[in-house]
Amino acid sequence: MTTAEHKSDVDTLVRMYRMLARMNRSRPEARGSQTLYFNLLAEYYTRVSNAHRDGKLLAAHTVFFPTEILYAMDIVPMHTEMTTWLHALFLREQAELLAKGAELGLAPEICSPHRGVAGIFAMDAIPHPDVILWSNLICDNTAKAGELMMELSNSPGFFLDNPFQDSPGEMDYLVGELEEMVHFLEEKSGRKMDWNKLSEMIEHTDREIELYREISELRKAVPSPMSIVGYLELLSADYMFPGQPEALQYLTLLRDELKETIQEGKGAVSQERFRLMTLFVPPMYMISSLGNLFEEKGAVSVVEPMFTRWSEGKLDPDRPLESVAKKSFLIPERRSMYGPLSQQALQDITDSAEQYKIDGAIYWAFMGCRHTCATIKVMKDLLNEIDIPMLTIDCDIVDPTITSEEEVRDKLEQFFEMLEDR
Amino acid sequence: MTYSNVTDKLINLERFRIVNRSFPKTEEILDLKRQDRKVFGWLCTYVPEEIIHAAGILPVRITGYTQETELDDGSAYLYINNCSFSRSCLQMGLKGEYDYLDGLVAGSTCDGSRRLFDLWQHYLEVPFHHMLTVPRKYTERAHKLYYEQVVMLKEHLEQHLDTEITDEALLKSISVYNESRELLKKLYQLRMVDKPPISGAETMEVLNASQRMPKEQFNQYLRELLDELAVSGNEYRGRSRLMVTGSVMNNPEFIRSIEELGGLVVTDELCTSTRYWSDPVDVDNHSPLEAISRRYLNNFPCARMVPSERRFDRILQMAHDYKVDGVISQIIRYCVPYAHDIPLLTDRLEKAGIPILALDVEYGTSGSGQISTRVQAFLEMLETRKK
Amino acid sequence: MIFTGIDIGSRAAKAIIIDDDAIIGSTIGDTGPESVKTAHMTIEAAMKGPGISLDDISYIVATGYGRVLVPFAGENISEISCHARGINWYYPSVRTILDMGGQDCKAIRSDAEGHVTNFVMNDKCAGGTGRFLEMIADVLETPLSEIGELALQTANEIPFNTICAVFAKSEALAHLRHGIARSDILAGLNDAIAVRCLTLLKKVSIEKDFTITGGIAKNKGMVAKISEKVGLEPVLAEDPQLIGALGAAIYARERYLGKESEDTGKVQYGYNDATGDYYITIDSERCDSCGECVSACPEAIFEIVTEDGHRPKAVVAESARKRLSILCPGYDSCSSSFKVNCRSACSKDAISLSW
Amino acid sequence: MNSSLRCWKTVRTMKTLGIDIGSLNVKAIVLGDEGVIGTGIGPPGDDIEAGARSVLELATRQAGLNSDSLPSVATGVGAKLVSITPQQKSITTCLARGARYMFPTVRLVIDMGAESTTVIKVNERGRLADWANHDKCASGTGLFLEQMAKLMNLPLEQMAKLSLQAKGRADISNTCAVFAESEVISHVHRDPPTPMEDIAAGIYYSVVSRIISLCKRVGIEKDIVITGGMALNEGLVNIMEQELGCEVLKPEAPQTIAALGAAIIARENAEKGIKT
Repeated sequence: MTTAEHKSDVDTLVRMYRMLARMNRSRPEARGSQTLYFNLLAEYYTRVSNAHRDGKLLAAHTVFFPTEILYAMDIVPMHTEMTTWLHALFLREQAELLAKGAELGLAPEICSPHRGVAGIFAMDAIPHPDVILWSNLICDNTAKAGELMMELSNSPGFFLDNPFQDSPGEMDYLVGELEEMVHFLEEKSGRKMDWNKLSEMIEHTDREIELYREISELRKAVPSPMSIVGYLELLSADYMFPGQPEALQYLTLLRDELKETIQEGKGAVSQERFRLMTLFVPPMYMISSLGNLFEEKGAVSVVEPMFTRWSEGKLDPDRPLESVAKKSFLIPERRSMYGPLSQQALQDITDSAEQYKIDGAIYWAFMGCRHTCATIKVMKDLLNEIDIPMLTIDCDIVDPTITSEEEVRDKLEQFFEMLEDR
Repeated sequence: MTYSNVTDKLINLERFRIVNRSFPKTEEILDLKRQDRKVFGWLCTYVPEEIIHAAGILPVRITGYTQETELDDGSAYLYINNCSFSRSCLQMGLKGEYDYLDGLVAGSTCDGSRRLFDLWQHYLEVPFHHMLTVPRKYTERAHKLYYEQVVMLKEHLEQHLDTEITDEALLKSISVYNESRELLKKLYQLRMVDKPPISGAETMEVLNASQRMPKEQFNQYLRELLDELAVSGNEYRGRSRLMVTGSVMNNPEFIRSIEELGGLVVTDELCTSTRYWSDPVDVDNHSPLEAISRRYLNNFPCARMVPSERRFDRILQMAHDYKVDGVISQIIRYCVPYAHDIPLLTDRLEKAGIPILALDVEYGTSGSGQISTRVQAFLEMLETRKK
Repeated sequence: MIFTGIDIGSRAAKAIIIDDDAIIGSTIGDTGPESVKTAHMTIEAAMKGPGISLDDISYIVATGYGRVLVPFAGENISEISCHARGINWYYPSVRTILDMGGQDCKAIRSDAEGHVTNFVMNDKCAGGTGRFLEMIADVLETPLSEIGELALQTANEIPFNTICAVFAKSEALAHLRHGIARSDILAGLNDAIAVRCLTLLKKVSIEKDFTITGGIAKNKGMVAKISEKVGLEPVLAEDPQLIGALGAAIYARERYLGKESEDTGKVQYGYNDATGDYYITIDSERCDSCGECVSACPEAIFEIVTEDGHRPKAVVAESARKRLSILCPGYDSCSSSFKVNCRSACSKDAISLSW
Repeated sequence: MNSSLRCWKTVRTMKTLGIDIGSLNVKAIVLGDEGVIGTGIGPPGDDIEAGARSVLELATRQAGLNSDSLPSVATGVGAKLVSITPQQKSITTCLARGARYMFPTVRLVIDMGAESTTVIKVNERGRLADWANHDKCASGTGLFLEQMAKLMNLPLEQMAKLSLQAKGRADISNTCAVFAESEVISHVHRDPPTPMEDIAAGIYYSVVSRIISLCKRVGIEKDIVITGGMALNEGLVNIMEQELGCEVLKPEAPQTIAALGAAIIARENAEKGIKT
């Protein structure tokens, strides 16, 4: 492929999001925060697509990566998994991406987003990254994805080794790793780290975390004000532009909207009948039809312990690097997926079940995510103890060939019927 | 397998077979328990056995069924998408095969094994359980962290047993384990020659036993076995010399199925075999704990470590030393660390002119059915290459 | 001279009988639950045509799932090697083979001699195998032999989400319930399968010429789809399902007569089985027909022959060729127990033993 | 206490229809005050609507009624495709109700159809509490057993009996139903061949232990009721009981339980209708 061609792949994303934003403006009922979110993504991919033209370093990185550091160094981040998902979503190229991954010899048991990432690199469908950054947070897949990406794009790379538990020594280790990465990036980009800028971002990130907590609080309201679609937006805000003013803007706007909805006594769905706990994430490609089904059935996802419940703790702008390290210990995914299966993590499941008055839980069993699915039985047992049923749906978050939409709809309808029955 | 006058009655080999047949409930272990000695289970080669041994405890490695059996409990608890190794182990645990364990020690090596540890703890509470954070790098910083982790394990043990684990005790354990590594190395050197006196399947029996019985006793048996082999005049040879790589695998039947097709397995890159015995603990210029932590982090690496090049280089080196004609990579479904390496490893081996056969298997497979067809075709392919 | 290859597949049992370079008999039948019985029935059926009996056949090679349980076969060779060799007999130009059998699907690369240079096989999933199509065929209540044609009649094929045999079946049922045409369902399935095959092929990298062997190669609809995806017109044997058996037959002849290769006058006698190679090699260039070996060999397996147009040379006696495994203990053992033997006796150093 | 029982007293001469439109069979049940008064089973055929109609004719005729007047509920994969009734309930709910009606003590329903296996947890109030379908690439279905029996040229019952005599047990791969066949084939073609009874045992074990794994996901609790066409296969049920270590309850017409449940729900709805 020529540069022009595969620039266009990312440009398609930009066009798509601009279009979505435009459409929203013409729809009065559309959420302002969503429109903003679409614009933010459009800008994000504009930056990606123009990085080289603007003489900036383009860094491809795996999920849950401390991109604050990149933004502080004026390096353009490209979230590999997200980009692959969106690519698949909008350009309808799941099959091609995954087939490409298979040709490389990647077994179908490997997490599909990462097979897709390998595929998208092999297809050369995204702007060529100048550096590859990856980390073992969140799983073996992210830990192993990097070297293949380096080979395929033949770019230099840095592996950020994120310790498993949280002893003081491990915290020091992570800070040391971050220092080394900063040196690596300074060398590759020829730019020095701007520590003040980083402190500023830490300040933002800290406020963002506060906003996440506030939003989670607001969702306790009956009826609950936020839709399942909003949940996924919420996640990408931290995945893609943490510590950025626009993220702050987005979250603030979202929070105010939710407050408003609550004051008006409205809910995310016109008639709330089932308050659900979502465990892991539903398939990306189903999200809109899922929204419709939830509206139709009066179901709303009120809490996602694995993704939206941040651990207690504050960041300290005066110690930016330590704060970046600390953040990776605060994120919900660390407690629920990456770290050891702690009593704290389990307690949080039952706590949120009660605090949010949920009627049932849906566990999206993503076949590629082994350490998550290993907790299905444990969580089911916990929830059943407090008489809350849990539905498990085998699925794949990007590959529609694993579970057909029909199947999922079927299972959900049965589940709602069952909740009705109780 | 063609051989001239192989005396199948190697007494010491039989001793090892007996241990493996009755494991986990072997006579030795049950005896120890009767004398209320403690027995700990360990989960991965990044767990420093010497420390457990120095505390006067018998460390045994947790392994699963040596057949591809239905994993009803395993799948119900660990779900269907965790590797059949962890499911198989958990199922044995849930069925009470390991009910004698006084402790369980694991490392944060891969998602499968750490969740196995989590669920084992959650559903089968063991009196003592400890998880070491194992860094994925070899940097000085990583060594410092891993050293701290090893110290923490020691202190946790001391506090649990309310005794002190002295440097003397550690040095003693280290020498016992180093001797074992030395003897196993000798055994492997016998396999470098054109007509090795011992087959791959037999070697697997030895290595299984080495992780299931008191080391001192094992060393004695192995010493005697080496003497036996020296005079046995056994000679194995095959159509091709093979190396087995990939996920955890400890089923001699699998190796035998390859060797019955005429491929002689002369070495391997398995955490149950080569990666278990290679590299002694070097106590010359380190404190015992330091020496131990260095050995375990620097040992022949697992696919989890970064950069993988270090592992690839050692594989290529071995392929050269053992005059390997082809590599059989057996990867358990959902063994992500190894599955991810296939594209890179295949490339390295092809450059070195060594063909690789990538098999996707379930843990405990005896290599029947389609697998044997692939292996036979691979051997035929290697032959036509030779001519 | 007559040779036979027998291919006991997972679904179908095939046999081919060749006389020198001509196919004089062949058969295709079902594989029964008892391997040995199946083997006998198959060979009987194949021998009917030319009206011969087992004694007329010089040597038999077995392949396929049931290859180890063919009592009358001299040795067994994996179907992967046999398919490569078989198609080479028809089209030496073939480099890439897609073998679509009853239970598995293989992509094979081979060289000009029909030797396998690389291969991959479908992983632990039956999607896209003959068995899979059988299941679909009876879901659609259409005979297996007709689904190929049927698929070609598609007006607008419907995309299939899965090719997991178990779930594709229920999906097909669902489509049927929604009144979608059988042809469209089939076309959709074939497409899904073809994509999967393409991935297999790309793993071994595709090079011309390309062929499809095995039962499914008779399925026009599937073949059309695959060639569309691969972008190459496959060169097809007249009966692709027999290629495995043919390869085995060719191996049988080769093993029996010894491999004569023009460039070097080396002739190999012997066999190879699961335990290794057992070949006596005579270099006819060097051999001066002195006859030392004839007297030296304790089992007198050598003789001096003169083929018309050739000078006399030492060969392994016809009678001995089939019984070499019994007659010749191999150089190591022989030299230890006897002072002279063929190799040490040969002044021209024209005889060598592989064991 | 059970609402479906309550409505007996309040409602006189109430007759309802339950119809279960499966992928291989349509089943219909007519429920009267005294219990089941009509049963029909038949294939859906090419035209499901017509197939379903003819089956429910069977049932209603047996009950001595004409179908169109009856309050009814439809369930099963095909329920959405027929215009017989607007009332629809999912198969799991219907199974739970039907089993509860047959055996008030039921806590676990194992439904083994030809195509799929479902395990249903019923709470003490007789309501559906949880369920699990068989997962991806599962071989725990009746169809699988039939295919295997065909493969080995044995009648299903014969295969079951054989398996009970087995000394050893053949490994059957635990991944794919169809692929498992090739495992069986290679057992047959092995040298020496694996004994038939061992293969049979392997096959049954692979099916049964998979179903039990499903049960474990929702939690095993007595009494256990086994429904679906495969419940008629005694050999399978025996082995199930062996592996579960307890007796299981078998309704005499196990394949009609879902239809029965549907009929019961129809009755409840009708009753509610009367009340208001």
